[in-house]
Amino acid sequence: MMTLLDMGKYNFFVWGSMALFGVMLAVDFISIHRQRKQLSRQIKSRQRRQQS
Amino acid sequence: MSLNNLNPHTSLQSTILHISHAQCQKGGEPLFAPINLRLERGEMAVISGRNGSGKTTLLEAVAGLGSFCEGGMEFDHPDSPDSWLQHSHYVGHFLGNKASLTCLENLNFAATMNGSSSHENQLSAALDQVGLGGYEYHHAGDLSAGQKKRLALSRLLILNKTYWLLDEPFVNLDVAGCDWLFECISHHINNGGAALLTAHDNKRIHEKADHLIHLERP
Amino acid sequence: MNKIVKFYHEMGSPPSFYRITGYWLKPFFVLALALTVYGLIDGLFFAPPDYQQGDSYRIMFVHVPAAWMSLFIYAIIGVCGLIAFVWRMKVAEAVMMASAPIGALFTALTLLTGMLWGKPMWGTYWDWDARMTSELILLFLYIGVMGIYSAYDDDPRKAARLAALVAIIGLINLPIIRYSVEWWTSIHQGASISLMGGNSGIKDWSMLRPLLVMALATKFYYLYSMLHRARNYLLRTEQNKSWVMRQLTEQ
Amino acid sequence: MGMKFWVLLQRDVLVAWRKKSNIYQPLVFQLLIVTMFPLGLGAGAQTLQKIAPAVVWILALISTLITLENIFKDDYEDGSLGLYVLSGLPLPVAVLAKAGAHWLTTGLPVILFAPVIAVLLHLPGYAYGVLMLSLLMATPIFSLLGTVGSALIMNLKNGGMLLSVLIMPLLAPVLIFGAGAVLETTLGNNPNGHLALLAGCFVLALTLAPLAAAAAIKVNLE
Repeated sequence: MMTLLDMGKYNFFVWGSMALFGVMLAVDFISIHRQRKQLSRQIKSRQRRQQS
Repeated sequence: MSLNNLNPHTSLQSTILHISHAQCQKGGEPLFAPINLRLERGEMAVISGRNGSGKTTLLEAVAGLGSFCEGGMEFDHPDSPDSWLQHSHYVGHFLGNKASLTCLENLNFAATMNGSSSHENQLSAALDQVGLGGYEYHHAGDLSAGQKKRLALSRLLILNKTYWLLDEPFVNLDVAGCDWLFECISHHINNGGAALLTAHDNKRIHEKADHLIHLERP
Repeated sequence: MNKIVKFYHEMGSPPSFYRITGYWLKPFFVLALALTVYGLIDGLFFAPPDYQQGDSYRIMFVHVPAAWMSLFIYAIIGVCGLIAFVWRMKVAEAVMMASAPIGALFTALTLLTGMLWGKPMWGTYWDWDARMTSELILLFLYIGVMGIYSAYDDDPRKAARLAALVAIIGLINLPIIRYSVEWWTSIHQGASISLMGGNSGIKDWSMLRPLLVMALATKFYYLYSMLHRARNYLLRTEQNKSWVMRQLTEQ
Repeated sequence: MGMKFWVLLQRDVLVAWRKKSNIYQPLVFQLLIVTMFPLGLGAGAQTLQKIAPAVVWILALISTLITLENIFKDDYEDGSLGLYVLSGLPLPVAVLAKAGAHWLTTGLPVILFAPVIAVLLHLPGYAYGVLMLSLLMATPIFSLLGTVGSALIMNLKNGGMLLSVLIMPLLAPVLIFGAGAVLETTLGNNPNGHLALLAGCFVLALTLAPLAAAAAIKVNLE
């Protein structure tokens, strides 16, 4: 199994790129959902303020 | 200050400015409740409202520097329908004087940009009328606030436009200036001109106004 | 025929755009995830090593799709900018401003993976190669669009129209940049083995397959991320409209 | 209509002439920065000569870039923008007048001053002609693109940085062709290819920039 993962002397570069790919897309994914949650909280509180 | 050599207006066809349930917005929020106005020659309309109610935004929209988010305005003129810009002149909160130019140069620029003749003596005559007699070669930047306002108002005397759009014209003017301006506007109205101005503390102008528009909350 | 017209009209109005795209989010995400996993496993373990670069060429399976996406997304931003500027369509503004962050992200990803691939291939992390240089300038184009939008955040409609104008100017300018940069590098150092140019030489299907799978995966992820941000954009800009409240209370 | 165009151009040149700062500013800036290169690189003529074409060109570009911001910002702030926008003069023509005035007051001095910077960097004598020619074609492009940038950030308080980010991608090809032309001459090759492409960029900017700037002003005024 280990030999499969071994990329010769390029381990750092290949796995670094893959990690980068994963991390950046994860950051994008999380930022979308955080933006969404924050937005709906904001709109609901604004709505409550207007009704009161 | 004599008013005799105010140049007469062009032929007196009937032109009407219609503003129909217009609203302006700032930051996505409407500023005031929809307003309606029908302004003809020989009439004056005064817009009043608390600070921040959108008086300047409305006036800029009418002048063509801004836009209405609801409703709109039409200007029906017998021979040239969309000639609102030829028939109106806007003196805004930012007066439009270039600080590093002299009064004469400022006036000459405004005159030529609007296509009216700009002889030296005509320009200095207008400056005399607004009380800036000796200031022809004075840099506009060195004038006082009241004098800057007078320089901007002197444009109205040179460009014979029928519709005057004035944003709080009485601000910064001293008592003599206010009297002169009141006199000048009334003279313009009686000669078949029209004026749309914003003012909130001047009782005299409110009484003379044919239309009084108060900007309410949306 | 009227089915398409009806679809076009529905996608044009924010409430129905919001409702329809809501159903597509989950499938797009699942598809993107599955394709990515399959593409990476196939590319990293089953594709044969390159006779010249050994295993370091596997970075291509991430670098090249990201580069294609960065250009593809800017083209979409430009087209949406044109629609938004000329016909003032709210949904086009939403799609444009939603695509900008994900596009910038793919451009940055291209630059970073390109540097990681450059070290084993050229011996330096950065080389002013034609593609990398125009990719860097493309990043400025993205920053420009996002920057002008956030500069006018007090008036969303005006900000969107100015961002659309900047996007259109950028779109017109993109071919000029790519051509002039290409021309500039061809004079100075002759045609070096440019990163993206390498893949056109791939004859081996087992190398090309993971690349195409990954390209598809990034497209699906783009659609997922963009639609999500577009819906958030519509929620934010249409706050005072009634449909926003209804949508929020339902979920 | 032609009369209005000239009056607007004249007024702008007069304003720039009265406030001499934005005529001197680019030149002083160039002198300031060019002295840093020998301090950093050592005074060796060979090293300076190698970088001379690029540095002269880049300094010309940056020194014009910093004056672009207030092409429309001053007019917007003191209200005189309304005078020519509402004067019935088509907006693209007004933009052309502003770009022309800016070119006369900052572009021309930069072209005339470039040889001074070139001498300080030991640029070989036979390259001066192409340097001046390339700048002659490029500085109008800077002014034209500057009007677009300035119109986009007209009512922002601190938009200078944003203007550079917006304009930089548009200037990249111009810099490539312009600095390339000078470099080719120093290497003894024929720079006509670069100059022709630079002329192409100029025509493109001349036709498209006024339309873009006019659209930006309309949006900003709405």
